[in-house]
Formats: sequence, structure tokens, C-alpha cells
Amino acid sequence: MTAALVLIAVFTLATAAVALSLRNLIHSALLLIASWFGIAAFYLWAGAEFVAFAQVLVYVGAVSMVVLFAVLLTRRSRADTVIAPDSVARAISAVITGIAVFGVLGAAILNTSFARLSPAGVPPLPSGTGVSPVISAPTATVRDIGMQLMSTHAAALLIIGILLTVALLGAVVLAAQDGPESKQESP
Amino acid sequence: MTLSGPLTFLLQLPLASAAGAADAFLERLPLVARDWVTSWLPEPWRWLVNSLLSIAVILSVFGLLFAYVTLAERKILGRIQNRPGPNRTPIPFTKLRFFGLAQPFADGVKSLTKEDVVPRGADHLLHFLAPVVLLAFSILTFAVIPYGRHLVPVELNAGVLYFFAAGAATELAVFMAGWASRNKYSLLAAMRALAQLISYELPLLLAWVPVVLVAGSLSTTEIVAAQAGWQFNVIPHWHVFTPWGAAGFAIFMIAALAESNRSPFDLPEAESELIAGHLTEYSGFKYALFFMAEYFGMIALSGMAITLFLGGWHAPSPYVEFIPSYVWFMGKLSALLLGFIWIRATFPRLRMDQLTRFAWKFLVPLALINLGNAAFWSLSFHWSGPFQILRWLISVLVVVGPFVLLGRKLSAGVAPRVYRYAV
Amino acid sequence: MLGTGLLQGLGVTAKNFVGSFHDPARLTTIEYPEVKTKLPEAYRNFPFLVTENATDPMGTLRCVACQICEKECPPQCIYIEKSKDKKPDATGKPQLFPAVFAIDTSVCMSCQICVEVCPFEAIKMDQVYEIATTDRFSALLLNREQLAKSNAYYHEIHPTEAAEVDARLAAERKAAEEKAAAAAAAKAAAAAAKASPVAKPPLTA
Amino acid sequence: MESPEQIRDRLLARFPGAEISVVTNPGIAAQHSLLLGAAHARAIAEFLRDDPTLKLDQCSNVTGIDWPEKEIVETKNISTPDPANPAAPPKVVEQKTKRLQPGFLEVVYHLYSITHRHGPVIFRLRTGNRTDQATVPSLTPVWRSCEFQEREVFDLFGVTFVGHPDLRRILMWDEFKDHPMRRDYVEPDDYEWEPTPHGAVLEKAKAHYPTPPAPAAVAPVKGAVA
Amino acid sequence: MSVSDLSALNAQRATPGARVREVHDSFHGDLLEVSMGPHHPSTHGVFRMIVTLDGETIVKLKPVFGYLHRNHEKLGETVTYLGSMPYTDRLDYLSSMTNNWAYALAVEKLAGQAVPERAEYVRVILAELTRLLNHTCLAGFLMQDCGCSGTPLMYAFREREYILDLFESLSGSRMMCNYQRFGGCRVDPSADWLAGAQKLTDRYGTFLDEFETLLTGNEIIMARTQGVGKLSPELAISAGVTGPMLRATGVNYDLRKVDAYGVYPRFDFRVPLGDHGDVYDRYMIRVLEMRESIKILQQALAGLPAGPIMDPKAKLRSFRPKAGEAYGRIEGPKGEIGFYLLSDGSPNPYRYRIRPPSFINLTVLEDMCLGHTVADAVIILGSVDIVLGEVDR
Repeated sequence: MTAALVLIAVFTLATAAVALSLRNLIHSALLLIASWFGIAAFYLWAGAEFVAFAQVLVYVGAVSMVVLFAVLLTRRSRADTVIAPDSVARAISAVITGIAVFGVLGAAILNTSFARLSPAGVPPLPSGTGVSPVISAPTATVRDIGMQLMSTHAAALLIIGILLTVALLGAVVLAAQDGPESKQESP
Repeated sequence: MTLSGPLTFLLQLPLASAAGAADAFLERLPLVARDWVTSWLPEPWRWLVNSLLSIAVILSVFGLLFAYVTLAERKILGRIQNRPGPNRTPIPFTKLRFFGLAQPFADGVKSLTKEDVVPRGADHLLHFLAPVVLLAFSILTFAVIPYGRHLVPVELNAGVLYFFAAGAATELAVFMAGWASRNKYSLLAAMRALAQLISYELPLLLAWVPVVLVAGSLSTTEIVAAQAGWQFNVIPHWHVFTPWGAAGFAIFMIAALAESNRSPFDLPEAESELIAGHLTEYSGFKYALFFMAEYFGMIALSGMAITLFLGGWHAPSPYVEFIPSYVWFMGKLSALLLGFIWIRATFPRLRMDQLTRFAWKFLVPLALINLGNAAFWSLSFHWSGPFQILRWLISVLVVVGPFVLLGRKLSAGVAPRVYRYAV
Repeated sequence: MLGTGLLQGLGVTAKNFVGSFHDPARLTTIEYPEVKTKLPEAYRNFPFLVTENATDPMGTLRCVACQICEKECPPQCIYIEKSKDKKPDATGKPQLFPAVFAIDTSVCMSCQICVEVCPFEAIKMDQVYEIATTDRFSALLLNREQLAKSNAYYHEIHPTEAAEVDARLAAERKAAEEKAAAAAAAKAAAAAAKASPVAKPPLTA
Repeated sequence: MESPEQIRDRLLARFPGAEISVVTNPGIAAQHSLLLGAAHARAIAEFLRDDPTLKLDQCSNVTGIDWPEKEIVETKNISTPDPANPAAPPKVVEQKTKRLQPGFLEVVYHLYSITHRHGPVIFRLRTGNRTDQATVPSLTPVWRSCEFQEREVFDLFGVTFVGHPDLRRILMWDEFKDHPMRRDYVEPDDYEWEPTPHGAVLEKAKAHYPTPPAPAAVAPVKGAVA
Repeated sequence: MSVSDLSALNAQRATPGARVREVHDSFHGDLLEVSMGPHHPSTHGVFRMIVTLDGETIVKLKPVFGYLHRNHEKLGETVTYLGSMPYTDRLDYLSSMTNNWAYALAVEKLAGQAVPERAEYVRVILAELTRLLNHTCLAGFLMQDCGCSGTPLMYAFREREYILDLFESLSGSRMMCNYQRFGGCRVDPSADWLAGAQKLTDRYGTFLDEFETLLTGNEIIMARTQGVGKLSPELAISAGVTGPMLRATGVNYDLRKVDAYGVYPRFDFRVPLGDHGDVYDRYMIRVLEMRESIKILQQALAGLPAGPIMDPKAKLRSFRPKAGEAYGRIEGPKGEIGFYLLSDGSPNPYRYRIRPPSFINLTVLEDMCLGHTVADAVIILGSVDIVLGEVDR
């Protein structure tokens, strides 16, 4: 049980760490995707089947493509090489951002009231396999998740939606600066 | 769905009950066989052997199916193109040809014995991993499809989601193959594959959401169960026989064509443009693995389409229910695969920008409208009598109207032309 | 409406699928080693040398080694060496014959020009096409003995053409014989006239 | 359509001082041509293309011809009447004069008018010699169809077209040295060795490859094989 | 050539045509240079295009050829006039009959050789059959380039077999016919052969109907080909583009009408013209031309006169035309195929030049491809209708 968790955690963290340290961007991206798989495995371990599959579907299926596209299409501009990796300002800003994100996430976790799980409720997992044939409880069904999202967390959902839309529009605006001359006549 | 009257009741009387069909010997045959095998083993081992057995059966059945789908594809393509197709491979050491039935094995032996060429500049690890990852994920998708009344390898609450999550990882392998090959054509193919995946993932997902909405579950078995029963004993309650279901099925199949890189969406391996796309630098068995994974993907997507829209393993009429459910499943699967082959034989390939435009400007809006249509359908389930006709009318209109309008927009500027002559 | 063209296309392919099972005009494939097409009479492949008599092929070659075909051959694949001595041909007239006659079939492009320019009807086009060989060098260089085939064989593969050729040759031969006979007669007559100046000249002249 | 003489006269009126002459074709086809000097060629070409009565808008064919240097022996019969006896037939003395005609390369253009549907109007440009003055003005800016054809003439004949936008070899590879369509071109002798009934090729190949690769295949004509 | 040179090239191009787009601004990524060919499935032989891509958009395209170069013209100078005839088969091996005819026509012009009427009719029949063959195959190849998994190509080849059977039973060879001679044709077609040709002519329209049902109205093909590879009539004329490609731009120029060679003026046929000059027009013009060819075939087969097939005065051996030069051209299926012959009175031509239509039609390949994608370049090349035997010679 715990061994599985340890395995998953080591896998996730190791892939993430190696992804950070590699020089080859494509390898990093692929390892990042591997670590997302680790996270999905963790969700599975915790019995959150829906979230696990959604994680794979969204992150591995879609976000990874965006990442790979970004890596492949971005031109290696001179700006990258000018900024030294170990400049103090960068390090400080990175630390501040990191602490802020950690603080927000930690606060969210601490403020969440988890339903009490009886030990029996934890699904029996064959150690190491990660996928169980039958998951009985806690059955947070799709219907429940939908209800939660549409009632309790409707505002958050809306805000996230707006944020993503704005980001999308921003990306479109950035990408559309191609100018009219390249507008290709299409049938 | 609920239009039941005395007539239906009378028609249903002489038929065997569903329970009777479920207990038929042929229906239970796979289970009986499995239990017979496991009965030789001590109790603690049985669950493990049970799972291993189902894995082995799936792999062998679909492996064989893959082999013969390739043969069928070549033969049907041949017949459509007015040639006999491969028919000369004999049974080894004999002169018996049997229409070339040994061809897939000859192909297999050939690809196994071929030299595995890896380009010098290639990323060897990724070049090796790509077919493995692809095949692994394609096989994973087989886990949740209900092949028969009692034949579901794994029952998951979020089975449909699992299926598409596993399927989504396959294009990653295509990208790995394209990128690792160190070939410009392969790289272009990889980019195309990524763009194609992003474009068609959305209509593919949106196409089955209505099914989940109506069936109220993400579990494949429950979705199949929701399609049980017949109208007047002739029209099955399959989702495809509703306006939203028909539209959803069409969208799903088009997106499935794109997801499995089949013509007319076979751009990542467009042979006239990109040689063999991401497969350009693959040879021998790795190539065969790619090939196999591609067909597995096609088979799995067809299986999912059957589960979601074509009533799963249900017989089309109670009069033919004596035929076991898995036979019905395989029959439907063959029909869909035949459709894939037929389409491949007929249609030319789209261009990249047309491909993405078709997805974003046509399929996605249609799928979204279809979602609303399904919502309307499920909210109006209690309408009856003349309202039932109204319900059908509205629903059909919601399908056909946007199709015509969007189709007109999509094909704007593209029309047959009239030519003038100089005498 | 969008898709009608595609549906029509599917209809056409379906029609061809069904048609390929029953319509011989659609499924035109012939399974080659077992079944072979009937070659049209005009079909040509590599050239061969016509001999009058199958029992003595080298003795009755029509070829008189005039080397016209060697000169006219566009890819220059014919190689001829004249004989030193003369041999009587079919009509009994002494003629040169080819001591060496080789055709490099790896170069020959089956254009039939040698046949057309030959004034003696000595070289004709063959119809044998299963001539693959594992020896790329000497096996593709056909010599006199390999090239010689009988006139009967020529009749077999190109009946119409061979009949025409034979008729023409027979006419030529007849004319030649008549000419020779006439010449002989004239000679005899001249001799006779010389012998007896009062004798009348022959009427057949 | 105007005859070449008429075109020449109009051209001379339009471009005074240009070198234009009519080259008569002695053959049965009688497709006579104009010989243009290099100096005015481009301007004349533009005139031919744009002139409303000619409107030769399509340059159908561009080709080179190699005229190597050759010795022309002209035989002249000089009859000298015998001064002593004027009544007698004059004495005929054959006098041979040798003349060395310098070699040059010629580029022939066949023009047609799609607008007026007439043609061909043929004109020729000549290079100064076959070596260092093998240049003519390029007419690619006038007719696009000359682009590849002039490259081909450059490649195969070695005529340099001044003003051609992209003058590279087109059919031979870039590293190739000679111009194969010239009449004094000597083919390279690096043939792959193959038995052939023709001695010349065989000798060349043998000279290039001192040891024949396959001893089994040396005999050019083997004995009778049934 | 670097990107900065492109503007120089553009400036030098006096004629209208697409311009090489300069992509050097900060937004665009590096250009990708892809060498398509010589071993590429869609280059119709050993042909190479060096394509510079911005993403998938073509910013530069340089055709490279010569892989099949055998100096055909030099060969023609070393053999007799008759000896070049079989070599012309090997130029454009899909249409050997029209190549034969073009060469025979040029030699006949050079030597002043008359051709009997029956031979002229037979030549028209064979040329139109060749046109059917060539255009059908082209449509098949073009659709193959569009990504039809071989189906239209196979249908095209099925019909081509019937035409090749006719060629074989007449000339003895399916593709290397070597049939025309100076002053007529080599053999006289028999009544059986003419009946076979009539049968084929009668059923070819049915085949074309089926072929068109499969392709012409197909939305994907229309979307792929309409508006792609546009060629303006001005550029087409200036670049010497001929044949269906020229007529697809709307220029009414068919040598069968313009030169009125052979007995073409006796036949009633029309010249289809396109208005857009794109790939679809080039495909459709060929299909419509095939229908006109069927009309010509019907008329020619009905009106075939009796008489000799060879001019009795024609010489086969020791053929030496008078010194002089001649340029003869006909409307081949791919465009104007012409032969320029220069005789110095010897048995071999002093200069033997072929005007290859597909070579010259390739001049505008880059202009048509700029701004389109790789996939379009493939079908644009397919619509030009090249045969490398003729391009490289």
C-alpha cells in the first residue's frame, strides 16, 4: 500500500527533477509528461478514478501537445542566452513565486474539510500495479462531481473559465501579429 | 424510447425473456471455458489467472483480428480497385493457397526478419520507445470495452474516460517517433500529428458526451445497458437511432478516422507528401509494431463506437437474440472496419489547414449543438403522442439545420464549375 | 449539400467492388505464370534469323551478311562478321553468309528497324518474352546459333506476315528463275544462232 | 504574317544601325530566319514581343547549334582564254582556295504569336567564338520560357547568357566540366565494363579499368549454346 | 542562394508571377529546407524539388532535374533519321504515338515528304487514343497525389490497358510503338483492329462518366484543387506553357486548330477553356478534352478512307534530306511537342532538337507553388503532367 505510494512519489519526483536538469528540451518535455502520468497514478492510488483519467486525458492528451508545440515552434531567441541562469534577481523572483504558490496550495489544503475515510474504504490495491479491478468506495461519481462544480464551486469554475478564455485570446492576439501579407488565400 | 402500447406488449409476449438469453449456453461459453481452466488451480491463484487469461484472450483475438484486417483491407481495396489482392501466399511447404489466407503470417515473418535500421543521428532511446509506448497504450484501451453480455475485462466507473485517456497518449508516441527519427519528413509528420490530435480530440470527446448525458454514467456496461430493448421488436433502442445519436455517431466516426490516422485524415503519414511520415525511418519489426498499434487503435475506437452508439453487444432484434452477444459485437465491429476500408479506398486526403478547419469550424460546433440536442432529448423524454412527433421533428431539425448551414459555410467557394468552349 | 459528392464516390467504389466479382471487363487481372494472354500477331520482342531448313539451320540462313541492319540499328546492338567464302543459298546462288552474327539483347530495344531495312527478309521479330537469365553478361549476348529459327516457326508466330513474305520471296524467286531461264535461253539461243545463223530466235525471250 | 525580309526592314527602320540579316533556309521547309547582332538583341526581342502586328508573345523553342571551326575548300574554275588563239575554247584552270571559317555557337529562337496565331518567326544569335567570347544576351527577361531552355543551352553547349537570373547547369550535375552537345565533345571513358560486340567501347573501358572485373565474362562471343 | 538574393531574383523577373516572400522578420522561425526527391513517392520519377518551408508554407522551390539525362539530342545526331524514331518513343513513354508523329512531321517538313490520306487518318486516331491514355493516366496520378489510395489510378490503368492492347496489336509493342514513318505509317490497321478501336471509343464515355462521378464532384478533391496553383494567362504565355495547362488559364490555343496539321480541320471538335488556371481547371480541361477526343475518334473511324498507308515514294534506306532546317510541332497530350532538325545533307541530322512540353511547362512550377503548402506542391506538380523521360531527355 504505502510501497505503492512511495514508488509513485519517487517516480513522479524523479522524472520531474530529471526533466528540470536536462539540456534537451524535448526530453524534458517528455519526462514532464511522464511525471504527469505519476500524478495520475497517485490519484488512482487515492481512489479518485475520475480525476486520474481526466488528468491523463487533459494533461497527456492536450497540454503535452501544447508544450511540445511550444518547444518546437519557439525560436531560440537571443534573449534566452543573455539572462544568466544564476542571476540573483531571477533566483529571488523564482523563490518568491514558489513560496507564493506553495502558500496558496497549502492554505487550500489546510482549509479543506476532508470526508473521514474508514480504513476499509481505501480500495485494495495489488501492490505495484496501480490499477485495481474494482474500486468500490469512496465513490465520488461523475454526477457528484458535476453537482459540486455546478453548485458549490460554480463561481470558481466561472472565474477559471474566464481566465483561460482571456489567456486563449491573448495567445491568439500574439499569434495573429503575423500581419496581413502572409494571409493566404484559401479556398 | 418509452412509446409502449398494447401492440408492443403483444409482440413481446412470444419472446424469450432477457434472462433466458443471458443464460444461453453459447452466451456463457467463454465464462464456462474460463472457469473450467481455472478450476484446475488452487483458489488463491484463480483471480490472477483469470486476469491473465482475459489478457491473453484479448491479445490473441485482437492480434488475429489485426492480422486478418490487414489482409481484408488489402483484398477489399484490391477488389474495389478491380484487382484480386494478395492471393498467392500458400500454406508453407504446400501448394494450397486458400485465397492467400497465409499472407499475414508471411508479412509477419518478413517484418521480423528484416534489418532494423536506425539512422545515425536518431535519438536511439526515443526511437525505440515510440513503437513500444504506442502499442502499450493501444492495448490498454481494450480493457474497458464490453465485448459481450458477460465479457467486460475491467469494469470501471469512469470507463469511457479511461478509454480516451489511454487513447490520447498514442499521438505522443507518434510525436516521439517523428522527432526521434531525425528526418525532416518525420518531423513534419510529427507536427502534423500533434495538430491533428489537438483538433480532433475535441470533437471526439464532445461526440460521446451526449451519450453520457443520456445514459447518466461513464461506465461502459451501463451505457450498453441503457441501449437495451426494442421498439416494436424491430427498432433497437440504440443511440444511433435517435437524431442526436446519429449525429454523434457520425461525428465520432469522423473524429475516429482522424484519431487513427486513416484516410482521408492520414496526413501524418501522407505517402505522396511525406513519404511515410513518422514511419519513414522505421523498418522491420518496429514498423510492424506501429502498424499493429494503428490497427489496434482503429479496432478499439470502432469497439467504443459500438458501445456508445450501436447498442454494444445487443442484438438488433429479439428474434436473433439466440446468436450470442459477442458474435453480434464482432459483427458490428467487422461492419465498422469495412466502412473504414471502404472510405480509405474512395476518399483523397485533406490538406492540413482544411483538416483543422474542418475540425474547429464544423465538427466542434456541430458536436456542441448536438450536446444541446441531447439535453433537449433527455429533458423531453416524457413527451408522448403528437408531442413525440414534435420532439423528433425538433431534434432532427437541430441536427440537419446546422449541418446544412455550417456545411455551406465550409464549402464556400468550392463548387463544380461550368466550362466554356472555343470552337 | 456537403457530402453528396463523397457519397456518390462511395457508390462508384461499391459498384466496382461488386463488379470485380462478376464482370470480366472490370477485373482484368490475369494470374500470369498459370494463365497467359494470347499474344497479338503483331507482338514483337527480340529479333531472330530466319533459316529455310530447320534441320540445317546454319546452312540455310537467309542472311547474306550485307550489314545493313548493323549500320541502321539505332542502339548498335548487332555485330556481324562476313564469311570469307561463299555458300549456295536456297536458290542455289552462291552468297556470303555471316560468320559471326551476335545481338546484344541487353542493348537491343526491339524497335524492329533491322527487320524493316533488311532486303533479304532474313531477320524477323520473335515473340519469346520469358528470357530472364541469371547471367547478365554472356547469356544476354545471343549468337548465330541461338538466333537462328526456322521459317516454319516464323509462320507459327506471325502467320499473316510470313505468308506475305513467302509469297513475295516466291515471286522474286520465280522472277529470278525466269530471268535466269531467259538468260540461259538467250545464251543458248545466241549459241545456237552462232552455230546456225539461219535458226530462228526462241519465242520465249 | 510578314516575311522575314519585311520584319528585317521594319526592324532596321526602328533600330537604325542594328545588325540584322536574313538567313535563308535552302531546305524545302523554307523557314527563313533573322540573324541578330548581340547589341540590339534584347531591344529587338522586346519589340517583337510587343509590336501590335507581330505580337510574338510566345517563345516556343530555344536551341543551340555548334558550328566548329572548319576549313572550307572552295573550288573555282578560272577560264583563261588563250590569247594566242581566241577561237579555241578557253583553258580551264581549277583553283582551290582554302578558307578557315571560324567556329561559333548559335542560339536559335522560335517565336509564335498566341494572340494572332501566327508564326514561327525564327531568329538567331551568334557568339564571337567557341571559347572566350561564347556569350549572347539572355532573353529570359523578355520571355520566361527561355529560363530553363537557356540554362539547357548553357549546360550543353556552353553559351553564357548575359543577364540570365539563374544561370546554372540544368541537366548535367554542377561539377561537370565539359559541354556534351558540342561536336568536339569527347565522351568520358569510365564506362561500366560490360561485354559488348563493339570493340570501341570495350577498348575504352578496358583502358580505364586495367583489370576486367569478372574473368568469366571476358570472352565477348562465346561458342554455341543450344 | 540566400534569402537576400531572392529579392534580386524577384526584381529581375520582368514577367508577372508570384513573388518569393521574404521571411526574415522576428516572428517567423527558421526556414526548413526539405529536399523532395529524387527518391520521393510523388515526384513522378527521379525528380527533385528543393523546397524551403516556413512551417509548411513554401517560400522557395527549386526544381532539380537531369537524373534521367542521357543526351538524347546527341544520340539523335549519331544515328540516321529513321534510327531516331524508336528513341522518340522513350521521351514521353506515355504518349509514344504523338512523339512519333511530331518527329515524322518535322522530317516530312524537312524532306518535303507527302503523306497519304489514310495514314493521316490513322495518325489522328492514334494521337487521340494517346490523348485519352495520357489524360486518363494523368487524372489517376493526380488523384494519387491527392491521397486516393490508388483507386482512381487503378481505374485509369484498367482503361489504359485496353488502349495499350490496341497499340500492341497494331504496332507490336505496348508503349514503345515505333509506328510512324516518314511518309505514312508502318503497318495498315486491319478491319478487326478498327472494330476494336470503335468498340473502345464507344464505351470510353461510360468509363469517363463513372470516373467523373468518383472524382469531379468530390468535395475533398474540389477543396484540395480549387484555387491551388493558380497560373495567370499572361505568365503562362510568357513562360511558353502549352497544352491543357495553357488552356486551363483561358488561352484559346490548340495547335490542332491553330496549325491545322494533318486532317484535323476535317473534324468537328471544340476546345475547352478554363477560367481560373488552378489545379482543378487543369484536371477538368483534360477530362473535357477526352470527351472531345472521343468525338474526333468517332469521326475519324467513320471517315477513314481506303488507300495506301505509306507514300510509295517514301524511302526507308539511304534517306538523306536536302540541307536545310525545319521545325515541326504538334499538339501532344502534354502540350506542344516540336522537333527542330538541321540537315547538312548527310544521313544523320546535323542538329536534332526536341522541344519538350513538360520541361518547359515546369518553368512556372515555382511561381505556382509559392505560398502553398507541401501537400499543394505535390498536386501542383501532378497537375503539370510531367514525364521525366521527356524532361531530362
